[in-house]
Amino acid sequence: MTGVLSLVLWLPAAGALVLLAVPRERVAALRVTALAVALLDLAAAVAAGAWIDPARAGTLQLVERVPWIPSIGISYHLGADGLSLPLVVLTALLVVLCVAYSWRVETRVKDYMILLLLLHTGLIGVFLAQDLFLFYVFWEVSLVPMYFLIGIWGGPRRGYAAMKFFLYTLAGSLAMLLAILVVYLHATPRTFDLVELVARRPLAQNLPLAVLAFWGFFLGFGVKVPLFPFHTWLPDAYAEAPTAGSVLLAGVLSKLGAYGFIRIVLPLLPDAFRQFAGLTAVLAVIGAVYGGFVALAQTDFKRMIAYSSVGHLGYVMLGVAAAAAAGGGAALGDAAGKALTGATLQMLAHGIITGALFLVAGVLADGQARTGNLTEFGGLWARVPVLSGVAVLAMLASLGLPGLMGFVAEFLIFLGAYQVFPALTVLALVGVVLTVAYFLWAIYRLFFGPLNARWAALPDLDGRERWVLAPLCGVMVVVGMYPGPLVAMINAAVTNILGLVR
Amino acid sequence: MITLTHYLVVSALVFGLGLYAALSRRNAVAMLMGIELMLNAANINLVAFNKYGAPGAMQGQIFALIVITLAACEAAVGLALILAAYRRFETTYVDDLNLMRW
Amino acid sequence: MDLRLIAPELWLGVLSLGLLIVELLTGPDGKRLVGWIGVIGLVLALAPSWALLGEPPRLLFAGAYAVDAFAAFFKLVAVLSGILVLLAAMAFFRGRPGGHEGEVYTLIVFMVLGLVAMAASADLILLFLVIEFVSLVSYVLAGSLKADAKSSEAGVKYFFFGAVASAIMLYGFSYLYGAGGTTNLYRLGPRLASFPEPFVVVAAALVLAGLGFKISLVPFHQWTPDVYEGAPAPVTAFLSVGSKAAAFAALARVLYVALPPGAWVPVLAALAAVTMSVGNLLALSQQNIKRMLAYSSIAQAGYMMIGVVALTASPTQVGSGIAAVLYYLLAYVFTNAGAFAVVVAAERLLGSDTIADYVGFGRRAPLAAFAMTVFMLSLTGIPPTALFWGKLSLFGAALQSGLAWLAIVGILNSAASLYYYLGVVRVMYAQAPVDAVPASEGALMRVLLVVAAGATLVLGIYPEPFVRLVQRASLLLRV
Amino acid sequence: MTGEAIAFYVLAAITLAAGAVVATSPNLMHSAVALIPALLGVTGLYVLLNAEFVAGIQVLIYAGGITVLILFVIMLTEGGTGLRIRQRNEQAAIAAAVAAATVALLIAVAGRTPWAHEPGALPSYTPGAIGQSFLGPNLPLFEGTSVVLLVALVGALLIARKETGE
Amino acid sequence: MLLDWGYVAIFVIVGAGMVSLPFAIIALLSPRSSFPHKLDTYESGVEPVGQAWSQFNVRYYMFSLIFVVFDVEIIYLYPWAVVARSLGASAFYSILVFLAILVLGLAYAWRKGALEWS
Amino acid sequence: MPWYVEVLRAVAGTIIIFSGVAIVAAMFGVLLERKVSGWIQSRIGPTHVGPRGLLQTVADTIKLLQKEHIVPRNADALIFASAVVLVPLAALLDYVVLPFGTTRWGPLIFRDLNIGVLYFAATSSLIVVGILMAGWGSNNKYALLGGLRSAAQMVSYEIPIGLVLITIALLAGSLSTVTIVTMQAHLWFIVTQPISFLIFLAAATAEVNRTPFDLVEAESELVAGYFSEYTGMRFALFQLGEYAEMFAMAALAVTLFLGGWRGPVLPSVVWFLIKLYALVFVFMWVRWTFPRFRVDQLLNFSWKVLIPLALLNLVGTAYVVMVVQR
Repeated sequence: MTGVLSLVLWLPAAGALVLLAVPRERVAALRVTALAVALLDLAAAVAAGAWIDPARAGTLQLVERVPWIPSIGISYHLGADGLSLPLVVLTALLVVLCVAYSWRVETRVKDYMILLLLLHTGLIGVFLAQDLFLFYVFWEVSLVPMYFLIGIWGGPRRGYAAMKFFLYTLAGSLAMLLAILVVYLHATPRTFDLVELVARRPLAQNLPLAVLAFWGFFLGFGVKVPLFPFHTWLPDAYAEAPTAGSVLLAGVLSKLGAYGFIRIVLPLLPDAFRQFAGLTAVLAVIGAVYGGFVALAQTDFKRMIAYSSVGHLGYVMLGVAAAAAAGGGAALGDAAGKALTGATLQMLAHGIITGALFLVAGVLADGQARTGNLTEFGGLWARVPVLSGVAVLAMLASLGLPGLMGFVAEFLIFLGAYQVFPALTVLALVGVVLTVAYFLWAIYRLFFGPLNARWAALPDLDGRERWVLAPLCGVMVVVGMYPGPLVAMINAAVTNILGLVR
Repeated sequence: MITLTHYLVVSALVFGLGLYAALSRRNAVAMLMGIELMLNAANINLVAFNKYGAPGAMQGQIFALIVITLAACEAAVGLALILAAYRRFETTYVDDLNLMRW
Repeated sequence: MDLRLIAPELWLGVLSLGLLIVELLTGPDGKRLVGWIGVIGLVLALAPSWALLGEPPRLLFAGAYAVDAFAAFFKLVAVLSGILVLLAAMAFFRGRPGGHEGEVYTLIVFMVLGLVAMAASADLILLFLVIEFVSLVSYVLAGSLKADAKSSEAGVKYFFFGAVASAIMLYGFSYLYGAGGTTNLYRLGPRLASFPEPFVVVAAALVLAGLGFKISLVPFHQWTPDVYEGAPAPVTAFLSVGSKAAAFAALARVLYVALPPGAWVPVLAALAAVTMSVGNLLALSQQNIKRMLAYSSIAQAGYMMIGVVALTASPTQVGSGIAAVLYYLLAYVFTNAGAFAVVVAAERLLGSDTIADYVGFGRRAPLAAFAMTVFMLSLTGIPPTALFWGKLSLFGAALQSGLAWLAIVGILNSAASLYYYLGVVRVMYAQAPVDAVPASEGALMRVLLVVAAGATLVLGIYPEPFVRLVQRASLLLRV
Repeated sequence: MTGEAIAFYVLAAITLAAGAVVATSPNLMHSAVALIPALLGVTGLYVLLNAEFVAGIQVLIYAGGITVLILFVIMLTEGGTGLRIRQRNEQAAIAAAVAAATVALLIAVAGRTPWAHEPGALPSYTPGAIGQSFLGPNLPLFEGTSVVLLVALVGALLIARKETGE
Repeated sequence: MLLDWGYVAIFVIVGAGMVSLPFAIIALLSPRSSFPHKLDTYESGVEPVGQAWSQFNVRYYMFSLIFVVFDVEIIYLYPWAVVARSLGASAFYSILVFLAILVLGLAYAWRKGALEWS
Repeated sequence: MPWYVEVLRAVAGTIIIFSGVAIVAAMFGVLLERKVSGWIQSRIGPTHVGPRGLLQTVADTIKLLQKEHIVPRNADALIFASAVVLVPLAALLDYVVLPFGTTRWGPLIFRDLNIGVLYFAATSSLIVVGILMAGWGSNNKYALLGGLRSAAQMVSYEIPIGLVLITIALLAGSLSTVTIVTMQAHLWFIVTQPISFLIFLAAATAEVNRTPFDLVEAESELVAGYFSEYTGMRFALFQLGEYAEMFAMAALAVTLFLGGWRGPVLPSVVWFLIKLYALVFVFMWVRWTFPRFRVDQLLNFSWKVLIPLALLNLVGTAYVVMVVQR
């Protein structure tokens, strides 16, 4: 069944066009339309998931391929496998929740919704593109709406944060563009098609160039993840973005980088990646530990989540790096598979969990509390039990409590990575400890202790907010308890990719 | 014996004088005169090359004629601009035309 | 001779002379008629230019004039930019008394004629004549807004930089003639190949001064900010797209056909790097939108030079470098002309060309602001806008010619340029409108903006036909 | 020393001396007037190079036309009042260095390049040859020139004439 | 052919000498007086007022401008004129176009009042 | 011929032409002018010096030689002095290409340059520069204004003259003055080109008519135009330049339209002089008969009448020569 992926991809963009025609005064109509579009898209994504044959989750399915710019070898090539499909569904889900959550946005609703839907298309496109060029285009396209979302609806320092975000990512992605060009120019016949490129691996015989290309990709994806030295845009952007923006930034945008490493760098430049896998792992671990320490020092809820993201994404990258390092050797094949599966699962888990956390933080900051300062809270458990419960659940999931989604992912990562980078993995566990520390402390500061009189009238989650958070909590628990099918699907995909590496 | 090189040297010197005038003068009209010297220097080259390098065809001399023509047009337009600026700024000293930073 | 081969030139000549007559016959209220005739005439000029794309390459007038797809492509570019600029000028003059409206329209069409001829000239004399012709028209246009002292200043400054540059270039031409014994580019090439390198380098450097001036190559760029700021905005648009495109065409033909590749190639590469860096660096701090666009256009010239260098560095694989420049120029025409059209609109609506005054523009003139966003993204090189593909092909050409460092410099610059391009967008949208009364850009301006922004997007979303076009056009006539 | 050589050196000396006055005289009017001997010196060089038609045009256009324009403009603007004003800008020293370097470079290149040193035979009647060329292969130049002249005229008048409202 | 111009050169040199001759005679013959007022600028007998170097009407420039353009046009007609007989009708039409374009310039100047001495 | 003979010939020729012009054109011309003006105004003109006043100009010249020459205090001495040399020299340079007659060895001409009429146009265009220099150098308002006016007028009339020169060159197929005369062996060009002749006459009148002739005595106008400040012999040199130019124009008209030196019976030089003086007489006649033009009328006449007419005439001639006659 071809076409379904295109439907998933373009539905939001079409919805944006429809919104363009709605007068800007009709706020309710705008919101409802946007939500309807997002829901339809989620349905389509789930439908696409249903179409996929789980037995062949390792190979691309639902492939669509039409020439786009044949004169330079670019085609409109979409495809989904066990790696990308969960991410697509995650994206669609988070967008639905964001739209629903954003009911409270009052200013320039029309522009807001349009940008959100455009962002949606861009993100989905990145996960579905099987042509380097298409990939790059969607990658860049997703930047612009996010820039506006931060820049217009963000916090007090939104201008600075938006510009910093855009500048960092653009610099990185231009480096990636260079890498893409290097690969392209050495392919015969010249093509940007990822599948063909992976099959031929044009730079296999030319290690120096492969290294150059690797660094291009590394910068592009590393900034996006973000890896340790490139992470400085992240706290500003996460903290200043409007809540929906933070959710998507943390939930989806940060996955783009890791996804790129897995989807492109690993199969395309395995030798070069292997050469620098150690370095990548070191950076990842530094990120994990550093993120933990800094998160510990934060007083702002959103900033704390932001730094915790740096840490969690460090685990993801540790897994990817381990897979890259192990990739070639048959001995470590199993470890590589575990690490990579764990990394992918961690991406999903982080998306769900951090999304939930940001939503909770948003409820506090955008709602009546009007602040995200942890030190000003306290004793909320009694006052707002539902909110507190959701928050605690998410935090526990995030710190890796067994039975919740985060645990499965982290466990797999460490299991795999330990066989490849034992010392580093142990070091990374320091990060886990830190995570436990700051989350518990945060739970304490927020929900226990004496109730600050200011919050005496703080309302609990209203109906809409409950509906928004409920699916996330559900996923956390369900996947945590019963990860089997999802893990199997992802495992099939990464095994396939690792198979290509060999 | 006067050779091509003699002419080229004279032309280079005239060019240098013109360039110096065009770059160092403050007065617009004086700069224009420097430009005219530069054009003349090029014309000496063209005519000299026509005799020494490429006789037969008259391209060098024709080029020189075209250059003279264009010099006249350039002078006409340039001086008109100078006059227009003079009406506005009451000066023909180029560095006094400084509404915008140079 | 087959008149079809010079049909665009003939038609433009007739058109421009006819416009002058109409200008003379109409009263002060009838000048818009001149503009409309000009627009229609230019649109009609597209057809014969298009037809020439398929002609087998050949030389006319004893080798002085080339008819090839390359020249035909630049005819199209020149005419297109002429149409856009003429429309912008008409919007500019709407309700603005005096100002030599009719003459400006006429001169714009004359300039299109010059640009059309510039890309096709294959003879030093003709080339010089045409370059000077274009220069003369531009000096006049830059200074044509006599009610504005800045325009006068711009005219004078432009004139002096231009005149010095063309005098230097002429000296270079005279050396080329002396060495080759001919003024024909195609006959010069083989003869220069046997000439000592220092000579060729000096001659090339002198020639580069003149053409570098037109394309605002550092260090011949000093005129750019003042002239861009002072000249009437539509004229500035024309300088930035029309003149620049034609100058690149001339440069490509001279470098490729006449000058043997040699020591000056790395020099040119260095100039390209310096040009984009200087342009971007200075653009960062600009307050005035026209000045910002001026420095931006310097930087853009630097990017385009990458293609020229790539073309000369690997003459065997000429396709990629030249095609990249061509695509870039085509995209640049719509993008930059569009950006200046927005400047025109903003000048009318806000009475200012200071970037800070664009606050609330997104609300007051949503279409113009949206178009400006598209143009700014395009100038930065973000997909799916036109210049993205241009940059892509330029960097690709650089990589292919072994100039990876140049591509890297280009990429760093692109990233830096985001700051000031996006700054405009940010001001337009990100801040609360001070005075959010919606204002109308005017029907003409709206059409212009839709066309320019639409073309920028189409070139970005579906570049295939245009890629094919430039690949065909990059086959410069070789003899 | 042949007559040609004497003539050459005399003419070169006139051209350069007058050119130096043009480039450096603090009196604008003197610069403009010195332009005339400089141009006439160049005219003499054209004659030595058997380009008498170009020489005639040089006198007619340059000395009789462009110089008149320049004199007019000097008289219509500050003119001699400029005597009291500094005539050189701050970059004069740099300009001198640039010009000197350029000259040195050009002379070095001109001196080292293996030019054809034997004068060739030009057509016996240059105006005729030029006319044939203009109406033959160089027709685009010929017609193009008229357009250039037209545009220069239109443009210069547009710039120079006073606004009606001014 | 250079001989012709040798003659012209001698004509110029000797001629300049002859024109300057009266100055020598003046130096010998003319009287000197030290009456200071005679060095005054002549202004119809009254004391000179202000600088002579003041600005005049831009109209002078307009005329010389049109003159230069037409003067340049004429230089293209000289070479044409001498070969016109040997060329055919096509050359006539070439020159007709050339002149027509310039006449347009004259018409422009005329219509815009540049030829009026007001 | 050995080179020194050539040089001697050239020097001798130069001296002869200069003296000849000074005597035949300037001195005699001034006298003639005064006589003609007297005749037209029913006066007698100069009578005292010499028989019937014939030596009047000689006396004037001697008087002028004795006058002190004054450089005004504020004048630009260098420019002031060079203008005096430039104007008469430029006027006299015209005579290089004027053929006065013919002899057994060839035409009587200083040098028959192959760009003859172009040379003539070029050298006479230098006079304008001299006049501007004189007007400027004096540092006198009247002189400067006069110089600017004269220059504007002169340049305006150079164009119709140039167009006429081209029309004739077209007919003759050459720029050489001797060839032009030769081509009139059967038919004077005045017959085929009457309009050209009239245009030339009108333009030349205006061109040489650059200051009122009655300024010799400075009677009716106190301000002499660009040479107000020139005294003594310098003043005389300007007069020489003006008369030389007028005679050169007349001589050129003779060469272009009236068959040059050609004529039956009488020696060629005599024919030439007869035609020359006839034309000079016409110049003077016109001058003293017609009311003086205003400046605006003068300029309009050139641009709006003479130049369009000359262009039309040129195109018509070209049509006949290049299309009809082939």
